[in-house]
Amino acid sequence: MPGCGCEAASPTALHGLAVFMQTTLSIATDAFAYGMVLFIISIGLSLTMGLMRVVNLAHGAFAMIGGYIASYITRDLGWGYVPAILLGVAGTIIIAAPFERLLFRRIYGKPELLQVLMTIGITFCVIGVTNYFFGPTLKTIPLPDILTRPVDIGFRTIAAHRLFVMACGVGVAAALWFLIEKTGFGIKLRAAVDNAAMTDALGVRTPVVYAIAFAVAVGLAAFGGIIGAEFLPVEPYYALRYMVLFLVVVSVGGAGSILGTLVACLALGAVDTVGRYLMPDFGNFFFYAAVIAIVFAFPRGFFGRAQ
Amino acid sequence: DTVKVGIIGPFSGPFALQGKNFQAGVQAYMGLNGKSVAGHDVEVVYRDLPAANPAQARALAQELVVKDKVQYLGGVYFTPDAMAIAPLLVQANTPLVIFNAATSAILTKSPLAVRTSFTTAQTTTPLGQVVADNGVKKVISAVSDYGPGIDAEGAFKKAFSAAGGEIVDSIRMPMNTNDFSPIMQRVKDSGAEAVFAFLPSGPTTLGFVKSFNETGLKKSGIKLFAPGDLTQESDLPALGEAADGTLTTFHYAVSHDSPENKAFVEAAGKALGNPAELSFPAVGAFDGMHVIYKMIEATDGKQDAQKAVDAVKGLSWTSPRGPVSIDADTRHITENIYLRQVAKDADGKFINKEIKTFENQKDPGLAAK
Amino acid sequence: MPAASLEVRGLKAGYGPTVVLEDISFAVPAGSRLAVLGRNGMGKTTLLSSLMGMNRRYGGAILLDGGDVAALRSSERCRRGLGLVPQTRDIFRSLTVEENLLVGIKDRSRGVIAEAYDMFPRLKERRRNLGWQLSGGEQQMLSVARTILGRPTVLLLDEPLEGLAPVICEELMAAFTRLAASGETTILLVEQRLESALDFAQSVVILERGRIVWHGAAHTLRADHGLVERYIGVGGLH
Amino acid sequence: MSDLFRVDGLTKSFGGLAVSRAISLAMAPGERLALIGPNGAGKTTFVNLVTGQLRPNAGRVVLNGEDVTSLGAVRRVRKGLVRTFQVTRLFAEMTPREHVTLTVLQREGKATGIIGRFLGNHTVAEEVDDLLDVLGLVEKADRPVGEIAYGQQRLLEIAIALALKPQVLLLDEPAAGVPSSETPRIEQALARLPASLAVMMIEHDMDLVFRFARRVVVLAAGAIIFQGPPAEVAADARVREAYLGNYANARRVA
Amino acid sequence: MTQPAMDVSAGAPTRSYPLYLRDIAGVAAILVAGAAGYWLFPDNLALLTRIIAVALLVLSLDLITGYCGVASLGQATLFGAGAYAVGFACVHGGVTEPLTLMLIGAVAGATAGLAMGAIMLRAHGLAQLVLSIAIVQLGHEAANKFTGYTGGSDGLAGLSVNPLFGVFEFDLWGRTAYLFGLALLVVVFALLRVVVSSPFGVLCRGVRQDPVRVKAMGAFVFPVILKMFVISGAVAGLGGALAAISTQVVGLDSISFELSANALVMLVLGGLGTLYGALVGTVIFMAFEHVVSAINPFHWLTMVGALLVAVVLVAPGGLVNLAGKVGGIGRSKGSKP
Ligand SMILES: Nc1ncnc2c1ncn2[C@@H]1O[C@H](COP(=O)(O)OP(=O)(O)OP(=O)(O)O)[C@@H](O)[C@H]1O
Ligand SMILES: Nc1ncnc2c1ncn2[C@@H]1O[C@H](COP(=O)(O)OP(=O)(O)OP(=O)(O)O)[C@@H](O)[C@H]1O
Ligand SMILES: [Mg+2]
Ligand SMILES: [Mg+2]
Repeated sequence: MPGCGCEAASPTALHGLAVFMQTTLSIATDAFAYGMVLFIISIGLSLTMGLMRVVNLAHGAFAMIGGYIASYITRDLGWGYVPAILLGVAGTIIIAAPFERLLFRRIYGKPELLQVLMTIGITFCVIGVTNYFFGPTLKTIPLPDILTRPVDIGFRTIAAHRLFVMACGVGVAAALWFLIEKTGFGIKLRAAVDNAAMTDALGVRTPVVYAIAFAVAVGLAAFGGIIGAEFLPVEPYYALRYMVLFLVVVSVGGAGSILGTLVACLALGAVDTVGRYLMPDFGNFFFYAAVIAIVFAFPRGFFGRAQ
Repeated sequence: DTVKVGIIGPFSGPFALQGKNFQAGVQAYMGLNGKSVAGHDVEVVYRDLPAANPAQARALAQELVVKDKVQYLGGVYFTPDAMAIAPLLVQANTPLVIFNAATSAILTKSPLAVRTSFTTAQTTTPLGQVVADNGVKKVISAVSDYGPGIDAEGAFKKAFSAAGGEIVDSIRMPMNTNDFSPIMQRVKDSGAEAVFAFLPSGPTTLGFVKSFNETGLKKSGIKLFAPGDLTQESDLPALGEAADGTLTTFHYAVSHDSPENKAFVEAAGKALGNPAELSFPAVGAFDGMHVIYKMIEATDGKQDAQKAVDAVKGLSWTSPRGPVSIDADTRHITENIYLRQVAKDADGKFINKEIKTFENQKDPGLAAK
Repeated sequence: MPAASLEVRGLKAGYGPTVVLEDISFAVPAGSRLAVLGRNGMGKTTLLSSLMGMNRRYGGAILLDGGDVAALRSSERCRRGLGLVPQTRDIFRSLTVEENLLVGIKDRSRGVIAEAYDMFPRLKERRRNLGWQLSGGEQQMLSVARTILGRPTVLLLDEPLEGLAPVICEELMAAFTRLAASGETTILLVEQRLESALDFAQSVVILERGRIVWHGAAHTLRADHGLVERYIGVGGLH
Repeated sequence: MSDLFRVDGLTKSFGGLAVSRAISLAMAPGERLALIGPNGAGKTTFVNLVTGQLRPNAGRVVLNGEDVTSLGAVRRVRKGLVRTFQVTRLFAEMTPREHVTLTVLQREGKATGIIGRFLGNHTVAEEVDDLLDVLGLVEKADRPVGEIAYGQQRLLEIAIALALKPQVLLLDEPAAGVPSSETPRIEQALARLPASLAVMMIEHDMDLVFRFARRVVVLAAGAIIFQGPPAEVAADARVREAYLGNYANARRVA
Repeated sequence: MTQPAMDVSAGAPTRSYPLYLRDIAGVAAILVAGAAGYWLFPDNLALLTRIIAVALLVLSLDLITGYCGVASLGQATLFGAGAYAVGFACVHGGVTEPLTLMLIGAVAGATAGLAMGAIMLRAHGLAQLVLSIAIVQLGHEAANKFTGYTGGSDGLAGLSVNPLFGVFEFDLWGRTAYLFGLALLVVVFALLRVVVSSPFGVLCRGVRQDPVRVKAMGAFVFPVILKMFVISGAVAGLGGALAAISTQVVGLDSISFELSANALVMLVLGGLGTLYGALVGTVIFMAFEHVVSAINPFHWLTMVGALLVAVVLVAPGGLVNLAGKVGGIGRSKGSKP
């Protein structure tokens, strides 16, 4: 454990302080990176839960499908990382489309628990099918060299792909915010969620709006699944393994709020990282105690949409 | 006549890979040794128990015994499940051959339980000497925070201290850790020369090893030692480069060089469909079936659990993992533990390459208790 | 777009298994004004929402300028010119006033919103507020404005004056009258205040237990107190 | 002090918007008061402040000489400060009978018993039948509220409020959505209330207001701009400009 | 004038009280089904006992979710509290009398219910759901940590329970455990029917639909739901106790998110807000799972998933209520100023 460096300013104390500062910065960087990974994987779910009001527990399943496609493209076909991302996202949307038409469409606007039932069912099916076709082993998505290199950020080095993930997180947040808050599509989507029948009566083709929103959410899931695979490796059980994590992060942030999700991811990422550094034995205690504390302080999540 | 054997294992869910290996081991054995023994046909019934769940384990065992009329129970991946089944055995007049569940104490819960896998203490203990032999004085231990992890920590501490080393810090990592960088930061801060790690096979091992590399620990010369769970063969294609050079101790490597193993790997690989999925639970199952066959032979197909168990006490044979025997007192398997290193084989595939053998290791865990 | 005519033939509708309306037939010429009257729970709301396609239809035709829209979903009916101000207002609670108005605009120019603000200056003051924060009357104004911005050729108004201050009621009725007079809109009005309804409408339909029991000119009804007493109840007219 | 109920300097703003500006008002037992005002004047907010759904920024609410400002909504109801909602708030899956029975049981302190029958008590059942009858809800008494017409739901709102035996009753647009043919029911129900009770009604239906109220208070932009007997309301220029418009003239003609 | 069409349904969905006849029939049906299970599947009694234990958990969840509108993904906390209390009392405290152990389980569950309710009622909707998850995860973590008392991930083994009434042993065939469980279920079910049709039960339904309205009726919301949490905790605790006694091992799975999630799935599958739904959902789900996993131990999960999806499509109101409406978590979409 680093010295705290709070005694008199002797040379050793100064050195201790420097080490302490460095460690702190280093942990802070890790916390930030982890938070952004959480963000990029769960933002799609925030969109589905907050804006489409669908508690989509199959979110992880779509992320996983994206991961499998990308893994197939990079490992089996030997193509590059960028086509893997693009085709992974596109492929997942294509695979998800029939789900939307045949299944999800029936649960829009239905009680949350019914949605839970159906999306868990879908998750089970996806897991079963994946296991059947691809086997139960881990699948990796090899990164291009440029992303595997360590990058010197002054006080330490950090893997380039972490920086890449952070940049993606910021980009996605901004784009999504614009789409939802500033465009006509965003307004129609929010209206449809609020009162689908009335929105329809005002001439908005709500099924189309929903289908597009669903595609965006699924695309984001796949995107997150692919570029987050370094942290949450792709395997058949992925969807259930991380379900709680996604659900917690999104809800703490306030479903539907991009800023809220971002803050929640960073906060919980920080608690997790710091907890695991200081007292790893009680890492999970910290995490869930923080969840409870945050919910107590913000019963609607950080920036929950008013209900 | 037909003798039925009920196998309980995680055939679906997050541990499906292990269950699949159970089945592969069983099928490989029956493929190589025939589906009947001493004139008795052997029929295997599989029951799925996806995660540790003692109530369900008990219900499945009961059903297998009472309804399916199996004469032998086998399998069992998790300790609590074995604990739940053990008290039934005497009444059921059925032996239980444990293919995996690795806590020492299970065998004390019933005189009819036999184990053909390993215990964590058994595979870990030789590592203490290995680390010391590598010239390492200060080690930090990082284990997953659950039963086997704690067993591993204890066994390693004891062995390493005995070899004159010092454990500078022990970390217990929550099971669902996704980002290991804070752990690595602690490793860095601890000033240790090496890390002793125990993680159950699966996605977290990948995260751990990657993080170990990414944070520059590997480059800075810190060594990584672990029991073989960390570098299970089925994870190696994914772990690949990241784990290259890691030293582990374990009772079985798929690459083990012997005719018995060659035959086993081929048969089990075929049973799996994808040979890359083969890993240690298969060999536990394979030898478990051997024990069950011997039991059937000894009882001539009659249901007599005590006689069956007595018949295999002290039994020794050559397993794919090397020479093994069943300890007459503990009913646990005595086996070689190998020191292995992750390396590429001739085809450029990553394997656990055996570099040293610790012969005839018993379970030190029981001795401690 | 000029006002459209509306004709309903043998409409039978309800909710789920419940049939509320039966054998409803009437016609409204383009540009005219029809009041739908009837006691509490007689099916007035059900009639308007059935015209809009928001509940279950068992049979019958709804002809808009001669084209049957009965099989279309409500968004398509809206695009063909039907517009509804529902009794429950159905403001989008989580959208701001301005966003509420934007939902109904079909052509993309946001400039038209100014029209709504001209009609209800109060809304302009509250334009950044969320729907749920509005007072009851403000919600009503918003609901009316939102539908009118869609430029319906047949406008269905379900008790639009409910909860509005008398000054505003007057202005609103005047606005409706102007709208009808402009020849751009045919209006169906459900209204509890008989007087306002009769002042406004040219013809009247009275519903009782889901059927049309009287159909005629407004002045006939006004003149016949017996009729009013029978179908609307005492206290209808002062 | 003869006031049954009094508010002093009640003030509330949402962000920058002052919705109640130092409203002071007193009601004596037996008072029949109408609160009118343009849309968004702050009438519902006033009711929310009085009944405890909202906390005021400043000011006091006094009932029977007791300062209830710090009490929560539930305690105020138990002390007799009862309201109806402008937009009905009912249990969509329950029947009117269940609504009223539950309310009566609650008033009697029997609503949280885990043994005992819900509809088994005869005196309660009689009272419930009586209330449903007064408001003309007998016919729909056993249908889920979600399936009865809005106007009838409004009547049920009032039945629930009456079942609480209030001392001060605040009715937020009780007649909105109730057809004029049914408004007499509301008036009848109100007429049967004990004389000791103070009733405040918010309404945009001026006919009803003028028939009901002995005193009219006009609220505009969060402040009281007029109070006095109904006869004088229509004469006040400010009220006419802010609220009534031509109504006064129209009425004379009618 | 002909009778208007809408009168056809006028009297249809009325609820008639008292429902005593229906309740007695319900209890009788459980008894008959239970006896049938005993005779038809004498070799699966351990499974049937497990179903009963889980049914108690699902019933307890129905109390707070179906009746009060508080969805929980952490109900196993209460189940686990009961199970571990029993395990602890038996292994470390030397209590071996089964009825005493059941009582201990119920009290532990009720206490846990009180604490859990007090925490969960701080929030609403999703945040509330997340609180429940956090609570069960903390409980799980604690059970994992305090190895000395709970056995950690190896489980708390070695419960040796006396024969019931000194006569009937909890043995391999599980007859005692099953019949005991069945009796327990019937008693609990009958008591719960009384509770949910009492004024308190109706008030809870009111809270589920619109808490603001309940407050305006002069009733406090918090203590009402908290009370239901305590009752719910006792029921779940009994379930945990039954599981512990019949299995003689308590594992971490008894206080896990997975078990909680399964309970919720079974409840929604059967239908919310009727105690029958909880029972039907549990039996169907577990029986289905058992059968398909025996048929194909490797890929049965797909079948279970398909079952869930099919139920949503065919019977969105839950299996007991094929044609009925869905209760939902019941948060009213009404205004909350
Ligand atoms: N969702 C529903 N399900 C079943 N029946 C309904 C539903 N909504 C309304 N009804 C029934 O339909 C009939 C007509 O209701 P409707 O709301 O159309 O009446 P209304 O004439 O508009 O009454 P009001 O003047 O009170 O608004 C009523 O008897 C009512 O009980
Ligand atoms: N929570 C809130 N946040 C912001 N503004 C609010 C909120 N609640 C009410 N308002 C605003 O306060 C003003 C007064 O609202 P209130 O509901 O009291 O009006 P009212 O007099 O009852 O009107 P009406 O007769 O139309 O019902 C309105 O302009 C409304 O938009
Ligand atoms: Mg209506
Ligand atoms: Mg108001």
